[in-house]
Amino acid sequence: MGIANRKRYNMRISGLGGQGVVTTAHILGSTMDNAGKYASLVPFFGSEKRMAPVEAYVRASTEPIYEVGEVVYPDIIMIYHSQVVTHGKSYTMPFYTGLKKDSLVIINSDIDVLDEKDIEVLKSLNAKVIQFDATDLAKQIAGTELATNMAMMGMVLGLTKLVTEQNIEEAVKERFLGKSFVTSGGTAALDSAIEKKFKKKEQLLAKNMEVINKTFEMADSVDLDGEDLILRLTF
Amino acid sequence: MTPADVFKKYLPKDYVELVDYGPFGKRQDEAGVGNMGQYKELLEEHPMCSGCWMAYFIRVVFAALPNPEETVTLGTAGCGRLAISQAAVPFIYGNYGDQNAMASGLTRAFRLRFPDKTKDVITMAGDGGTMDIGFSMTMHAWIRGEKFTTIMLDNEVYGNTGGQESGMSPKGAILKMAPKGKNFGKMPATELAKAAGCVYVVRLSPTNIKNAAKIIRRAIFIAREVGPTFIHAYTSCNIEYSIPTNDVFKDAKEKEKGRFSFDEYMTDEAREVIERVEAQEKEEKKKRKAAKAEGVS
Amino acid sequence: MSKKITVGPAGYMPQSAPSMGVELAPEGKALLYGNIVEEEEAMRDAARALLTNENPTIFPGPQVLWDWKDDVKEKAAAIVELASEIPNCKIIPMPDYRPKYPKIDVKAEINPNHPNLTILDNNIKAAVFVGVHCHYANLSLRMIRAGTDCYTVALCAYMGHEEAMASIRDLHAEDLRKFKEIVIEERNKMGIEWTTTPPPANPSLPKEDYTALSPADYGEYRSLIMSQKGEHVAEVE
Amino acid sequence: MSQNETPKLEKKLVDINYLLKEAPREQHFITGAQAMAEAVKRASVDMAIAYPITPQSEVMHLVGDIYAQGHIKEYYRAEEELGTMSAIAGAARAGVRLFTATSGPGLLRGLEAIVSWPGHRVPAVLGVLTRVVNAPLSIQPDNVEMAYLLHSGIVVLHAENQQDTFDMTLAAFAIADRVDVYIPVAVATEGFFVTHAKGYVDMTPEDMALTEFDPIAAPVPAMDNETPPARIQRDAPVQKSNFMSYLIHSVWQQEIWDSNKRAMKYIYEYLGGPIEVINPDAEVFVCASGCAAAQAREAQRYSTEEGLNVGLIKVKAIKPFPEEELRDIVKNAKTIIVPEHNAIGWLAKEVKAAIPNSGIVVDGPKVYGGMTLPVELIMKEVYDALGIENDLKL
Repeated sequence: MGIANRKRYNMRISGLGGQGVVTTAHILGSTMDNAGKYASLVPFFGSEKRMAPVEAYVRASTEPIYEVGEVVYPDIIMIYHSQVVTHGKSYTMPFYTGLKKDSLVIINSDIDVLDEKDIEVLKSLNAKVIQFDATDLAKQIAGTELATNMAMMGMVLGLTKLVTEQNIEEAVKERFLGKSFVTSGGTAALDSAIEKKFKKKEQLLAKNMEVINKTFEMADSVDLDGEDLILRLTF
Repeated sequence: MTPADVFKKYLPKDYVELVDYGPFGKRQDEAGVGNMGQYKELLEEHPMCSGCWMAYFIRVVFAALPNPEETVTLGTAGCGRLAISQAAVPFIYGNYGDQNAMASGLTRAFRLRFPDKTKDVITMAGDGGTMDIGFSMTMHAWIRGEKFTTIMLDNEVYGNTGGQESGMSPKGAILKMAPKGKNFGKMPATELAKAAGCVYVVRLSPTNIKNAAKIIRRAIFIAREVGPTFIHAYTSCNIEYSIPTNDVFKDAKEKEKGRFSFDEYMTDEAREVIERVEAQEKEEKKKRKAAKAEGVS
Repeated sequence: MSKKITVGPAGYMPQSAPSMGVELAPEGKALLYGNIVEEEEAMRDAARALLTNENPTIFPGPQVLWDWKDDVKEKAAAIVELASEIPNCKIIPMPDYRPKYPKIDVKAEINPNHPNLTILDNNIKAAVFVGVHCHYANLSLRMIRAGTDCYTVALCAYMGHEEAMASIRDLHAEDLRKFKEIVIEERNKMGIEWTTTPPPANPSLPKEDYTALSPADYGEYRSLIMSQKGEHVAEVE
Repeated sequence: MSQNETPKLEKKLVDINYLLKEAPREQHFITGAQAMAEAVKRASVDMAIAYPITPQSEVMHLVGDIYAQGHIKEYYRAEEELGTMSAIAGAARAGVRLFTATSGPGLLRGLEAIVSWPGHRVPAVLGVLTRVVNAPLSIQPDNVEMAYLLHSGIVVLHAENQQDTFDMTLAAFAIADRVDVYIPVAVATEGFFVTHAKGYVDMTPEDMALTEFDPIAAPVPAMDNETPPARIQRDAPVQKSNFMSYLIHSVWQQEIWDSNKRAMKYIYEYLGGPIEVINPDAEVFVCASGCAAAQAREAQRYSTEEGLNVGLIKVKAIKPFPEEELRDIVKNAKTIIVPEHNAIGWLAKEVKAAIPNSGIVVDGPKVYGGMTLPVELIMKEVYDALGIENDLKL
């Protein structure tokens, strides 16, 4: 069963602090909302104040969602930093713990991060692994690695065909041009950092959308029904 | 603290260093606040915010300990324990605000189990843990004359729970749960301590590292022999009071001129102890100097 | 006899061994897969696991790591002797029980608050716990059974551990030597070639030279550090 | 300080099995409070902490006296129950044998600390001299507070009379410090009905005491800098994070309930098992704990005299609860009558949960708020159960 056009997706997003993991979850949420669909988010709760891995969980569906709590058995895993895989910087180890059959893994890295055992397990799960350097793409197109999360989000939405670019654009607008949206202190600080990077918010939005459109293009070119476990995407 | 011979090479370096370069069994001039960063400290990595003045003071406390190998610290909920629990000294975390009650039991039990040994017990809790939720247990431990040291890490706010008003927040401070500003002043912690029978009470903003260390050691030496001692230290929360990381020290200096002006109180009994101990330290220092000179000539 | 306790992973939130009806062995007996057996039977099974499974490892705990009691010296020696007879055996200590911040060095130590990290990262398929206080041994053994496929052996100075595949109680240095002999016997039976070799030393990073550190290394608190006599502090970042 | 001048008394230290089963005994006619204090006197207790509340006060007064006589090394009156229970937790970290006692509202006031004892591995013994929980204020006997202890992980024993109070309190100290248990043990008995009433107690010699507490033989190290490791946090605050397993808190809780379960074999060894049964083949059982068991015992005797096939099940251990033992005994029973001294019927709930056919349980007779439990009330239930005409006007 293909990963695209499913009724329901349970996603686990793992990264390191400051990579916009939680922000992605929020934008994914409102994107689904704009598309007239449903989503629920769970940012991870740990008590330590810094240097910790960050995880967020998103459930996206064409139907109402009742289930709460962290996603223990995901069908999509997004890895924002190769160290999540190589250094076990995630709350569950190994990173694919609980991954379901016919599932999708997106890793922000174009180098070989999976070892034989990982590959063996992922094959047995009939999973697909998409690898691309989202950070580099963000730098090249938006001129800042802070847009890495946009690239990751664009990729997962492009592959799942959950929403249109328009839905995303509205969501990203909301996120950065405001509308009633409360952010945590840390995230607010990050926003101002981004703003410094691009003088104007409109420009910020445009850049983000460029990144997302690019990843949508890349996603279209992907053959998820092929034999290969790992698909490396370039741009 | 020595590893079994055969196992030393199997221990993580972290521990080997603690054994070889740690402050255990060393003097202040060998491993104290004066040369922090030049020996294996008791507290290194911790999860506190960058520029946290509380983390800095806690580090100073551990560097100043006169007898780290025989010291136990107790704490309660709050930012402080995130760092204190990472130190190479036994740390006890009980329930909310009960650190001084636990320390009472612990100190008495130590004295009955080890009548011939000196064991230092120190409670380190925030302003909320010490003066709000733990108030009755703090006061009664003092009133009973329990022989241990109480250190209040006063950041004038509930930092760990997200910035709510505490009894030690200054009047007018606009904080969570005080949306219109706090409408009463700081609790008179040091006055309460004196009234409750603490034999050594200090309020300070720890801007002078050596002075802070001297105070901490005095409090511990006196608690061993005379009775309860209390240190009320300003340990700002640069997040909740949005103090730029670079201005944390400046802020501490300002507070020192204001509501955290230095105040040292002691009973005559306490003074005797200090004079005796510090005279002894001087004497030994002199001896060492002399011995050194011997060696040279 | 059916196995009550087997190698994991037992799953997300497994029942504890005692709640599955496993009881501690009486004096003179041992536990093997949750069943009460003769000590030697348990030792032989454990020996075979340590000889045939990948990356056998011994986790010595505080009670044998630190020189605090008369019997430690001999026990510690016996543990290293045992390790030396198990081909390619590692010694990874559990020096204390405090959660490690920011993250435990899984090559250098194991911690009861997240023991599965060390097991998984080092791909350990057979492990021995010895000298770990019972409470923490039970927590660790249970988490390992829950999340890994590691065969666990508990060598306990007191009453043993229901969660381990093999659990020996009332352990003294001589029992460790007996276990070592059994390991050698089984090894020879299997025709495994091995010359007695102690495990490699702890791989954790080389120590810093504290004497070479300058207050400049002290970062944001630089301004608070008194410079040493004759010391020149050129740069402050 | 004069308190330190009290001389250390010479005592013969003996193993718990000898003390409970073989040591010579002499009969005394004493109150339940005295019985508990006399047990404490013989348990080599290092430290006791007191705070007054009726009807417990009597016990801790007497413990204070035996401290003054030198049977206990340290004793003081704390500020209130939360302070008392916290101080016990602190002292436990130093590796000493501990005792305190409380009642109803005091227990609830100290509950935050008490329910954390098992998780912190505090092997203290807690006397619970039951009393109503206030609103409206009353000091009368009623054991509803015990319901709050049942889900804390603490081992809970329930004494029927003064003799039980003595034996169970002694056993409690031995159970609490077993390396495979090492959690607190509560010994409960009814205020006034037992604490202030006299009964016959066969007591061991005063100059014979339980072997002393061994802080080394423990599942956790004492935090005294004497036992390793030198660098330790024994009971870390645990949160989900990258240096904690998701599982840590749940396996920790499991460990507490496992320890509770492991206490059962010692309850068999020291106290002859968690239940006492009279007439195991009965068709009707009266099942009770604490001083309700005394009333039940009386009712069972009347029934036998009247030729009725009625049995007694006295539940001595409430936690760990004797589920299998109970299932086995009542498998052929028609009715189980559960008389209790509280409004919620917590024992009846436990019994119903333990057996497959909970329909045979009669939830009562129950009295509370200080009322006495007349045997006639139980007899009425017996008659009704057996379909016997009776003109008991109750």
